[in-house]
Amino acid sequence: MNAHPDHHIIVAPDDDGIAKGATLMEVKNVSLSFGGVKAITDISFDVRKGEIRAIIGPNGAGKTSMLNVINGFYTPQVGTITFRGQERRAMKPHHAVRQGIARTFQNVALFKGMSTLDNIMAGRSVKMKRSIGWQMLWHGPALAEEIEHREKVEEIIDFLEIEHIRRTPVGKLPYGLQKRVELGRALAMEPSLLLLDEPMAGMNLEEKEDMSRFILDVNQQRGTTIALIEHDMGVVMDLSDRVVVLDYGKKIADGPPEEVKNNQAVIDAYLGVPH
Amino acid sequence: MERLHSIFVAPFADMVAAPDFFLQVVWEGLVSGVLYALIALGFVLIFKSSRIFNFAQGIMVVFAALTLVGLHERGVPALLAVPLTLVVMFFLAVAIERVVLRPLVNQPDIILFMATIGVTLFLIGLGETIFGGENKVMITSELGIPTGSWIMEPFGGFVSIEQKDVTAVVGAVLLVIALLVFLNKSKMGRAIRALGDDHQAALSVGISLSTIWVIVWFISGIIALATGIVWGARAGVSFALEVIALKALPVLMLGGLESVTGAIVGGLAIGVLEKVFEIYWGQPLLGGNTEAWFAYVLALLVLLVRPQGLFGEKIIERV
Amino acid sequence: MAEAQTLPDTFPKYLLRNAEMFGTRPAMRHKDRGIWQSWTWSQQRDAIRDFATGLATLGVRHGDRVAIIGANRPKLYWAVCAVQSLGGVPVPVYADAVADELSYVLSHADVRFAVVQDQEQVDKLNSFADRLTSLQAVIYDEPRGLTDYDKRALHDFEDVQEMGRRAQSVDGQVAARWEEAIRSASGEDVSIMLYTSGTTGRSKGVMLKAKSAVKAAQDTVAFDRLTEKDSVLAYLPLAWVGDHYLNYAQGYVAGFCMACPESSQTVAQDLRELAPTFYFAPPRVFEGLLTSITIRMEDAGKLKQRIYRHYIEVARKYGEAILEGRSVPASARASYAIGEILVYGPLKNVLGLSHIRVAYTAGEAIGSDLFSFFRALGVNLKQLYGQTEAFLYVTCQKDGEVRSDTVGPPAPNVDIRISEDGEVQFRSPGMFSGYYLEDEKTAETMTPDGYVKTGDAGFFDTDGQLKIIDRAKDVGKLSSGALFAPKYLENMLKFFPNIKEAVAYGDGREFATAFVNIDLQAVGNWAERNNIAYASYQELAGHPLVYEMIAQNVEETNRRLSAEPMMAAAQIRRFLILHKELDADDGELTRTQKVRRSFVAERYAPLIEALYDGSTQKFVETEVTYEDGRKGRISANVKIVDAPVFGAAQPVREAAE
Amino acid sequence: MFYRVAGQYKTSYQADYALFPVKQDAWLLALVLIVAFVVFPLTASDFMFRALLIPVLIYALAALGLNILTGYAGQLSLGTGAFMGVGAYACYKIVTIFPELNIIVAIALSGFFSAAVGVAFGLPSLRIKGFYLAIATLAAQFFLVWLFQKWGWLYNYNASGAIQVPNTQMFGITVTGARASAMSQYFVVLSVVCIVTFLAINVTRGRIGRTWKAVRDMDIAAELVGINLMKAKLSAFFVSSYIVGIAGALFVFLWRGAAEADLFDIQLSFRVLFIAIIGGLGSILGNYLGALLIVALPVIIGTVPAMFGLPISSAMVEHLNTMIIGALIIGFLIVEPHGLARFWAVIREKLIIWPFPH
Repeated sequence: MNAHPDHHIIVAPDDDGIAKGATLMEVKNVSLSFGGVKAITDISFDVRKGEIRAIIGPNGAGKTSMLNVINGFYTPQVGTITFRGQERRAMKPHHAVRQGIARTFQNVALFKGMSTLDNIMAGRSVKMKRSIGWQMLWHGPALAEEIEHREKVEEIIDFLEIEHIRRTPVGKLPYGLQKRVELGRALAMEPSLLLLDEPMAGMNLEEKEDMSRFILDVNQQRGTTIALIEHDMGVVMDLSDRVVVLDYGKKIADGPPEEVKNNQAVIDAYLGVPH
Repeated sequence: MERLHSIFVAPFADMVAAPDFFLQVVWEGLVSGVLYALIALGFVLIFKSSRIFNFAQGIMVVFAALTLVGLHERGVPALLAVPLTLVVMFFLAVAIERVVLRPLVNQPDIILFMATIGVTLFLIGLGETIFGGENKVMITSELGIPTGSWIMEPFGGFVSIEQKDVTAVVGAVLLVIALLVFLNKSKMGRAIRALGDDHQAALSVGISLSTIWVIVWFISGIIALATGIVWGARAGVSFALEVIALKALPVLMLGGLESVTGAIVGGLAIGVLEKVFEIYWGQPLLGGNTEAWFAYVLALLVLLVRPQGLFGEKIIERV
Repeated sequence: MAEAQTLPDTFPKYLLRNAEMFGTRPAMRHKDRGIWQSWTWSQQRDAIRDFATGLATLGVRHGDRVAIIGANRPKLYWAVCAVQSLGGVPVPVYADAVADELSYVLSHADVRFAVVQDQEQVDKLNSFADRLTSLQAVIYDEPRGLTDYDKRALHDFEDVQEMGRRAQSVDGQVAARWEEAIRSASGEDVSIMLYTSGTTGRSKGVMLKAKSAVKAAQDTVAFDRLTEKDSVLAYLPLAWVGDHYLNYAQGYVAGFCMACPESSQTVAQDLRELAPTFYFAPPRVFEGLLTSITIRMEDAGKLKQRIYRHYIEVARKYGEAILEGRSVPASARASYAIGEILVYGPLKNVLGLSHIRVAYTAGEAIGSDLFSFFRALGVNLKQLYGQTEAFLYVTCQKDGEVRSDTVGPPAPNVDIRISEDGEVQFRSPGMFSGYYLEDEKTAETMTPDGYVKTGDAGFFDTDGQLKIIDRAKDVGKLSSGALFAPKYLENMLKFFPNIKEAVAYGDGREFATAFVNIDLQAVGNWAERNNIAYASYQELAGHPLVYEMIAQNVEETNRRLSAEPMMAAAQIRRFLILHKELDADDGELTRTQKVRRSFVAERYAPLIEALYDGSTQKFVETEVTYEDGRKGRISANVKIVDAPVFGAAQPVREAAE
Repeated sequence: MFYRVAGQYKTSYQADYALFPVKQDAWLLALVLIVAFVVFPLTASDFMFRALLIPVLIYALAALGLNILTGYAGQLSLGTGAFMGVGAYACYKIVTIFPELNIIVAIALSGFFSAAVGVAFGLPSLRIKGFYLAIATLAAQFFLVWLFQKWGWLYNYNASGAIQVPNTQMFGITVTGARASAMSQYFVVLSVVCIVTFLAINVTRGRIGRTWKAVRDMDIAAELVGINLMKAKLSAFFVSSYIVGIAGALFVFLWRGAAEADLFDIQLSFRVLFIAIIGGLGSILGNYLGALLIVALPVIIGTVPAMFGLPISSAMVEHLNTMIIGALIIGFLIVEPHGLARFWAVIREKLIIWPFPH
């Protein structure tokens, strides 16, 4: 018999001592190229704590490359990234995770052979510490740790309303649900900064609305700072506090949604006006 | 100091001191290398066209040779036995396409790889059940392959070159040329090459996937027979060859799984290097028989520097 | 019977008793966070005490009405008991009620507080908050999405509990006084107000006295020998009398464990995990189960199908006899035992019915095949007949004396009579004390000598069991003067798995006709197996082969009707398959999924005309409400088909032509 | 049908994480254990122990080790035979250097040597992926076997070049060497296998197991959720090679009694790989089913025709055996690419939802 569970443990990011609204991350003069092909050229912008920051732009504008730079997957040739006051250029992606940056992927990158529960639990690997010796015995500290994290993960499952697919191998899930599981895995990392790579790509209208609601809830209830990439302008405008617009690897606008929406350069980029 | 000398100085001194012997060693290595390259070639063809890591390629060599010899033993004239063996190899290709590839299409790579190991075992069992497990002698002279040897005398020493080895090298070169012509000039050949990149594109040429697979496996069968004859002539025909056939793997790793050039260069390089290493380092310093592992360790070392192999294209990871 | 006198007469009194008697036994479970979170009776008492004292701090007083809105959640059930413990009156409301309905009930009941499940309900309340001046505070269970709401009159359930705990720690006597208030409470107080959904008109608040409610529950708990070792899954709307009675009232009286499902989508799964011992489901649920069993078995291999059919046949022959302990040949008993291993046991296991001791169905007539099927498997399924006004039980069947076409003899201590015009009337311990604020309606429903009019037409058959034909006011006459009982026809049609819903017409007409709704699951599956492509319900409903199939069902119905002297004249001559599913959102069904016949008749008047004017098809356009509340229009050419009739009815048909 | 899961609900995570959340599974395992620990010892002949039971257990253990690397962590290995050899030679050296040491301790220690060698050959996995990695394990395979032949110290410079297992005792009973009885050896093997299996199950279902599976399913994503690929891969090599190593030690010390380098050739690697694949990659149970099949098959092929009066020469048995195993592998891959374990899982699932087909 359990004591009755506390329903209000909200998995919140570590308190990083940065006040809401202050700069959480700053990208300064970043350029990235692959074998001479420029993907990003001299881009600077910042992300403030507690906001939803959108990075938009037409296909091939360098949005995903930008995310890859932020979470350490690519190392820019020029420029720096300052996250929580620490400046860096090169680092391994798993270091980024330890610093509090989590992300999702444009084409869902889940562990297909594992269940929803295991996928989200995998997101907590970094926070689990018990050694292989305890793991072998299972009962005792390893189990206690497993349960401690399971409780957190169950909260996320509850939050994302995916109880009914808890034990389903994610490979068998429809695309929209996979996206949700992936968001769950990122949340499990309790990030300070959550990067979402086209969270609504390939979704129908209803799924998009659901996903928007989850993103807003994550931002409001958990206070997680979010930087997201979207191709679809409409959703982003409703969702985000500030928007950066990229085109051909260059920044062409930056500001609140209404302002960006009326920017001539942005309109041209989206209409495909030749440069 | 002595040890360092024996590793880094003495072998080279020996090479220079007896250049004729060194040439002989290189030649022997080259001939083995040609055979490695041939096996690897059959392998690359299959990998390019169907993404299958065909472990059975080595055993197809033995199976082809065994069939040839077996048919001859049963009274079939040598020159008739060759086309008959080709017929057998053709049906083998058809059978593999029907029984193995078709039902397993779209399975993960490792599953297909395992299936080819299954094919390997099946062929070994089948060959032994039909033709018996004992060693056999290749019907070299019956096939009209010269068996004498030429003695040459460079640098004042002498080098012995067996005529059947020369035949093997010449035959292999002709085979490779024919293959390259086929791949580059014929419609079917282009389809096969395209298949490696894009199934849809290949299909748009208008040839069914099944047909392409049968043809590719059959070509591999032809190469296997050629390899089998040459190899059998050198070492006899038995399933012990299987272990040597495994050497196609490091050759491939070295050359890159998809490169025809890589297979040839890799094969020759490994053939020569392992022989030279064995003679000048292995036997004097390590107790010999280093050919058992040299190729693998070499390939491993190369891969550590270039994970995609010498001729493979650089892999850029994307998310 | 010394003990009987000391038996509690309110549910909070039972709470205190259970916490003492069954302190460590489970009282409540909830599938949440992947496991069955459980609370013992003493934990449940503490949770309720904390909430109740918190409510008191917020100002809930004796007699206050408190709305309870949401799905089956432990906290909402606790709220019910907490409100009762303060002498307040809980008013459960259907969670899927639209804002209009909700606003009517809340303002009619003059509620001062509301305990709701989540943001959805809070939003609904907010949409008419300006009109609802009496509402002082809203308490919610799930905080999700409510972060940015104005919190002045909005409280988290657990915060209220915390308030209660604080009040208790500040004043050590609070808890004791709370218990004392419960012990001294009167059984004459209103225990709960249940709003009947009603097939016509606005819903009415049925007031039930604590004493009566408890007495009724005590009777049926004894009748079915329910104990603290039993368990139930509470999955029906908690505003419905059935849920409140069967799970809440009986649960408190017997001290058994109530379990709440994880969500409405997982009820089947949860039922299977939990395997309760007491189960209630309306006939449509059993029908759905049978349909899904049949469909799933159709995909099974040949051998399995043969085994299945063989042993189901064995069960049909002997199962009920074995269940009722009648004598059966030893060979049949052996065969049934093998069937139990191979088929019945596994089947009950998969459905979550393995541990059922008592199961009831009610609300609608149940087909005899359907009813027997489950009984033959060894599920002790029985029927009861009841009403909100009776606090459920009017009749119920005893173990071993069960029939599908009757609803059983009067329940313990219930007195039933049939009025002169055929209406069933009753007097019972659980009887309601009146409709809230609607004395004239109460008077209309009661006879001068204190019986409740049920509004149902029925009669006692020879062995003393009650048989219900239809709503009394719905029973009509054909123009020939022959009896026309629409529900009776509809039920016969609905017993076919392909027919989900039927609406019969014929009162004052020359002959009977019907609208049919096909069962999308059953027919869809059939279509799939026969390679019939369809994009929508509408397309499938209009398919000629579907019409053919339904025509066979109607023909079979007519053949059966022709065998019953009283009903033979009312055979169905013409029918059509409706182009849309009847839907509660469009007002065509009640929230409890009963057809509103007159509303449907009005809405589809042109179709009814077409049924009688001999046309073979009719174009109609209909407004529909989508799940999210948006409206749209759909249109269709509905085909109308003649059906053959049998026996005595033949001449009428010629006359009609 | 026999799996009645209704009413088996969990009220705590502890219960949810039980080794067998479903009662019937626990009963089934209890039954298997009773057969293994009681019924077989009472009924089996020496032939049965030596030809069937002991090798099945040892092969299953080796396959379990390989499965952790290939099935769970997704790193293909073709060098299992050589790693078994490392375990066997290490154990031999430990026993000769410390003759007083309990044989079980010696076996447990020898695993660390194979684990260390495994990690060394696993290092390339950080750079090389997929089939290319197979070359690293092949290099290990051929190099190590060559080393077993050439490095006389390993076999105490025996003239024969072979290692000979000495007689050792445990609790006064001879368990290794020529004088050991089949049954005592069986019990030792069975106990070791049971314990290792239990520990392996625990590791694979917890954090580390998840880490391995994540690397297997998508290594880039694994890295981006903060998993250290190097740690994950090397720990898989370590654990895998450890288990393979003690399987190798058991192989020589409690079954073969003596060994030459050739015993650990690539054929052995393949046999273990087949067991893992036919049994089912990414499963623990599969290793036992696979081992049973691969070990029992030649025994069956050898005895069945004789029972029908069709004597077959032993060479022919071997040929047929090879052919049938080849055909079986292909057949299994086509019918159920995920092996016998999945096959059982499907049957179990069918029993649970019986009589429904899905």
